[in-house]
Amino acid sequence: MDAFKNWVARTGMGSVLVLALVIMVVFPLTMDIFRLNLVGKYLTYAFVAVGLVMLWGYGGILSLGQGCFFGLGGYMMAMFLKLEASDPESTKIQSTPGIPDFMDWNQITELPFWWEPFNHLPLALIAVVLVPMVLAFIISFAMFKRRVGGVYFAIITQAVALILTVLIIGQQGYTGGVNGITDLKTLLGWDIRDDSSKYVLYFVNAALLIGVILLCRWIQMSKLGTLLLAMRDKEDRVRFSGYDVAMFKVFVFVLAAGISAIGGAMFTLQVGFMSPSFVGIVPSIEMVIFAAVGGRMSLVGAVYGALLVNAGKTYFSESAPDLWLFLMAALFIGVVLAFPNGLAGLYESHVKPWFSRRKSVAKPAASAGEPPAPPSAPTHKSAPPAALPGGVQGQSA
Amino acid sequence: MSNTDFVLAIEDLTVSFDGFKAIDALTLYVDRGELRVIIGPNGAGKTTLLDLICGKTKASGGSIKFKNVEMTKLQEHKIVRAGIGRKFQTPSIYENLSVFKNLEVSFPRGRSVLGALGFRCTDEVKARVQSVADEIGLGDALDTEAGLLSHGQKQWLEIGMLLMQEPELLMLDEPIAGMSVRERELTAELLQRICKGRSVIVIEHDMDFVKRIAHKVTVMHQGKILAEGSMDKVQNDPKVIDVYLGH
Amino acid sequence: MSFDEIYNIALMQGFAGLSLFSVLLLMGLGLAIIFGQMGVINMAHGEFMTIGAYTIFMFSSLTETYAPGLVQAYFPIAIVAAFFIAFAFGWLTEWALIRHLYKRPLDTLLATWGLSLGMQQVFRSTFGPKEVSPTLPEWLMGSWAPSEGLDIPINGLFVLGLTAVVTGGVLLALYKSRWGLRVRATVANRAMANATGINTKRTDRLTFAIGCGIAGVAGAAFTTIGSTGPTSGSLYIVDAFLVVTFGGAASLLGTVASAFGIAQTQSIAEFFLTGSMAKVLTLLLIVTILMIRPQGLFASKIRR
Amino acid sequence: MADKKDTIPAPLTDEQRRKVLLGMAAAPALMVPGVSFGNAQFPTAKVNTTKLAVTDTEVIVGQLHSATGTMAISETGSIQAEQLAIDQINAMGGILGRKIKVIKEDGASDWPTFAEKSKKLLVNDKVACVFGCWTSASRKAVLPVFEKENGLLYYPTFYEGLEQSKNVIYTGQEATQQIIWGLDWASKEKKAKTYFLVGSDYIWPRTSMKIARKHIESVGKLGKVVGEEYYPLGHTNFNSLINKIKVAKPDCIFAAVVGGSNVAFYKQLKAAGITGVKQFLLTLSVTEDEMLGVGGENFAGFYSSMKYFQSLDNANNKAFVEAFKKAYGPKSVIGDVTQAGYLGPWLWKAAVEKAGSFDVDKVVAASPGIELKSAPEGYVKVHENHHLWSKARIAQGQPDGTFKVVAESADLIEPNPFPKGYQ
Repeated sequence: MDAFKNWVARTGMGSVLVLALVIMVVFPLTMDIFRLNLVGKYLTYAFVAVGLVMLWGYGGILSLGQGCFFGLGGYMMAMFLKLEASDPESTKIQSTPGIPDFMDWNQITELPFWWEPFNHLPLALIAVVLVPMVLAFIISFAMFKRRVGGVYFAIITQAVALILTVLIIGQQGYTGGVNGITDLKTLLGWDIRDDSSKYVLYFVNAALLIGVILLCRWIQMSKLGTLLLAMRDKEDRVRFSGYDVAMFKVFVFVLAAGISAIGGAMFTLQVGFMSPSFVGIVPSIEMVIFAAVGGRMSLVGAVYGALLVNAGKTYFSESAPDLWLFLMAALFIGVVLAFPNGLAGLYESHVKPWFSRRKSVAKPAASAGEPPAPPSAPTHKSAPPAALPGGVQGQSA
Repeated sequence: MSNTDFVLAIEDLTVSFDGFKAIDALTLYVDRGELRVIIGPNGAGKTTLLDLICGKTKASGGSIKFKNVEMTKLQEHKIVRAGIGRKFQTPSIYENLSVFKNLEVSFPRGRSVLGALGFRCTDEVKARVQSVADEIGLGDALDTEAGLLSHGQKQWLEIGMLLMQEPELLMLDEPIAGMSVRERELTAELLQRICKGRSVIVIEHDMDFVKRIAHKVTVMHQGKILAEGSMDKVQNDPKVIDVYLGH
Repeated sequence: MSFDEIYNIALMQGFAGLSLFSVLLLMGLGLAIIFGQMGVINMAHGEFMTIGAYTIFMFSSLTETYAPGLVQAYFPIAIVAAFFIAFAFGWLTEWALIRHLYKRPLDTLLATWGLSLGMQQVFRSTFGPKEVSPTLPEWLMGSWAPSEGLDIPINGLFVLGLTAVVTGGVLLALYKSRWGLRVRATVANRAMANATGINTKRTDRLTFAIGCGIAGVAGAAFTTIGSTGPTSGSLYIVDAFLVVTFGGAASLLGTVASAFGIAQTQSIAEFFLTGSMAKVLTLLLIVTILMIRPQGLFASKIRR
Repeated sequence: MADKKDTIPAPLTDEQRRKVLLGMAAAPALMVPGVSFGNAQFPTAKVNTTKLAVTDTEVIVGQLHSATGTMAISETGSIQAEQLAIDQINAMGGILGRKIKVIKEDGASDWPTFAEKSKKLLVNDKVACVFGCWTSASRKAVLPVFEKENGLLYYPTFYEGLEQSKNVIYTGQEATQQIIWGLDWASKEKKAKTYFLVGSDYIWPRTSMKIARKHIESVGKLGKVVGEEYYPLGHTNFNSLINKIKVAKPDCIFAAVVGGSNVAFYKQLKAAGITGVKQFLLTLSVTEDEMLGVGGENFAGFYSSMKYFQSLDNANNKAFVEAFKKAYGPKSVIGDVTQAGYLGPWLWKAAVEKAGSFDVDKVVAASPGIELKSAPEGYVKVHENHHLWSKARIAQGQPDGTFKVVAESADLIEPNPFPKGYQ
């Protein structure tokens, strides 16, 4: 039992368990399917935020183009679903039945060859993860090998997001243009719009998210995780310890891209369409704020961040749409100025000490770190050397 | 040129920044097991020379051969893997990580991406970390966060991190800068211990310290070698005196 | 098509490139100062341009209401006012926000993005969500036709001239004035500059405010060629960053060269390709070149 | 119906007045005979068999537009017009004795938000119908939701066609209604033989230009297309395009540029010497709303093809304009889409009253054939395909930013969202 307790404390698994409990049990029990589906949608953004924790929090690389990968993953999934929805029977009013409606509107008379693989689910699923990762590899390999970093990398990823958006919108015969790929109905004959399927998809999504968090946690705890932190601190030292720093950055960028793509695919499945408005710069930056609000060093925090910001957006845009943008602005500024470690940082600096105080009163010999801690034990210093709100010193590993 | 017995053979090395020749047709040989100290006034090109050897700066011309393998075209991490370790002027350690982690990360295994993912901290690694930590006097401080160490301890830690890699050529840029007298003595002893079985290049200004450790001294000035030989010899070289006192 | 026509089209197309160049340069200039000299990523740059644009709108409305006779003359005054209003807001922004973030460029990016959202909503609440159209003086409209079939847009000439003046002014200020000296010293070595008695905090604030002021001038000038609305400024922001990055952030001349290169590429590509593909091509070219040469066109060489 | 007792006595006089008003409103579909006692005649259980948010005194509808974000520029007019129509209907006593209550949702110019909000309106709020959407993308995003939940959407924007849903009534023009008659007019009145097509790069301009090209080159045989160009949304520099136009020397520039680009396009055209005096230009995308940003002086002399202009000279329109300005200020303007938005609530009212029920299926079934003689644009009728029969009009921009109507189709033009021969 003690061994288990130690393992939980060491790996930060407690917070992951709490999160799993919240999204797999508490939400489904307390929400109707409409709200739950909304939460499911927010959780797909959480994938991007989790990827950003790895990329930005651990790797110190800020990408403003994560929407690209989220969108690509979503598009790959949407392409499969669209082909399934475009069987000759249901598209018989078109001049070329059997191809997606937007192709027909653009005088395309046969399916482009690169759409063909999306007739098969296994190929499509592979493409969901692979295509964004390959793109991420191409971008990042070229840049990191040449030591492009920091702000420049952020600006270039932004340009990439812009290029992809313009391309998708411009090539509407092949991509559905600005409307995106809409009216998706079934997955291998299974109606994804039913309430029952929405439940299933929600749980698949939640399970995938927990899986991704565990994977990332495992990576953080491996030597690679240590190296990422080391690189963020003293990149040259890592390089002159015999590591190919660029490849580690490429790895974490590709990893974040793959994770985002899974989120995108789950988004398509749960929401029923995909459009270029997720590929562009604005959604990409918004996704960064999810991670920032949750705490850029905390995987679990990123999920809460995504949930909180989106819930806030839904709530405030209903009750006070004008106020919403001000609130969003305040969120961006506040999280940077006052809480650089986001929710997780607040938890570490305020909630946790309070817990321990209560504990130590009740049970003087209580070991530290027993309440679920965000899984970022050794490194609760913010990336930048600037001042922190007090009390976030990391304990020894 | 043909192969040599030297561990490091630098010939005709040149680098220029915007026309300014920081290193000018420099030739330098370092023996196996030798502890070489490079001295010279500020701006002589000492640090640039180390940068060139470890690949941080790319040479404009000339050759650097390490164990008869050309290094000038290699990427930094390949040079390190070939067996060259380098300590920076200001202590360059991972302040957020514990001493143990600092040393563990420097262990020369699991250096590829997948290797790092699969790397396990075995008993062998732990034993090695412990022995190096003992060597640098941090054997009791393994769990301390590196940022909390004293300045001197940080310098030692960085040397320890290099020792973890078991380099055949170790380059130290001002290892005793900012150290107390006692720490300097300890460092001198450390250097004498670690130069067994490997070559060491040290850049240093402190002449007492140099005298104490150097096998051979090279004096650099304006990107060139001004004098080379034993400490006594270079100290009495009129050119050297001129450079150090003349302006 | 006759030779004359081809000649005229070539001239006008050349001017089109020149005019795009001046637009890119004018919007990049303020950013080049803020980003290039200070290393601050100001994502709200577009909104400072919008401040300039709305300044023109306010001036034109006021002039029309209270002094209709001066409609022909208000514009230059309004541009100067646009500079000072944007300057004042920039000063305020630096004091309230930017100065806390100098060591954290990526965080500045997020904070200023938040700022831009807030500013957009302020514009929307103040001026309404719809676009507005300031009344421009007659002399700024239409074209100058030196010969038959040759039309040179007057607003293009105006923007070109203004860009020349502003660029010259900035270069002069940066390399000849006390402020410029302080800025360059601060950029080179903040601690040293501080030690020699330069008030680096004040220099920062002034620099940021001047960058914002120039954004305001750009926004004001663009009312002659583009739209004025709450989100108008955001149309320019990505292009502006690319111009500055592509030029090599720390070099003003680089910004000039990069604006010229991008403008010519895009305007020639647009003439021969469709608009969307020209845009994609230009962006791809920039990104590729930046991948090969990450320091941009003009980079100062220093020992790393 | 015990709760009836509380509600009937007080509003009774209102009910009687409403009856009179209803008669005056000349809602032609109103076939309900005899004197009514409002809800007694239309008991909730009868008019609402599908659990919509309809009580004895109230019916809840949704309004789903972008109040924030980039599209707020365009959608504000629709929001205002729909609200105005609803207020007017309420002032006349409501529908089937029930006041309309609106739940406003903000789509925030973000398509998934539209989908999310439409679902909320239909599933949580159980609204009887929704007035909303502006862009095609937002409509495409909500369409599956409306079809799945069997909601009813009144969509006000002129759009590309190629769509016909049981759950949508399209109160704007589909592409052919806006394009074909206008091109024929250009060919006949302006003797245009060569056309240069230019649009923003997305589905509506592209589909519109496709139809235009087909009509110019094969169906209508008006002449030939000498150029076709698309620019990304938000593009602000059109000098190269203008030079291309100068090279091509078209008789007619046929334009569908939108948003911030629109303003830049006209300002730069004018600056390049292409003005209404020298060049014939016909656009599908400049209404009174866009004119605010473009500025009258930049558009003077150019022509716009719409079904409605604020300056239309008829009694319906005069009343409408007056009511609109009273509600939203004397400076407010009314564009084509704003008017189409205004039609939505009235068409719904007529259909509900014809069906005698709020049930979506019954209202949809009752909709084809509904006529609205009181429409500001004149007379409109709902087609079997859920689009409106309406007239086409061409107006010329004036320096003061208004439009002067110069031509009007003689008959109502049949909506044809899937035009044969134009695919």
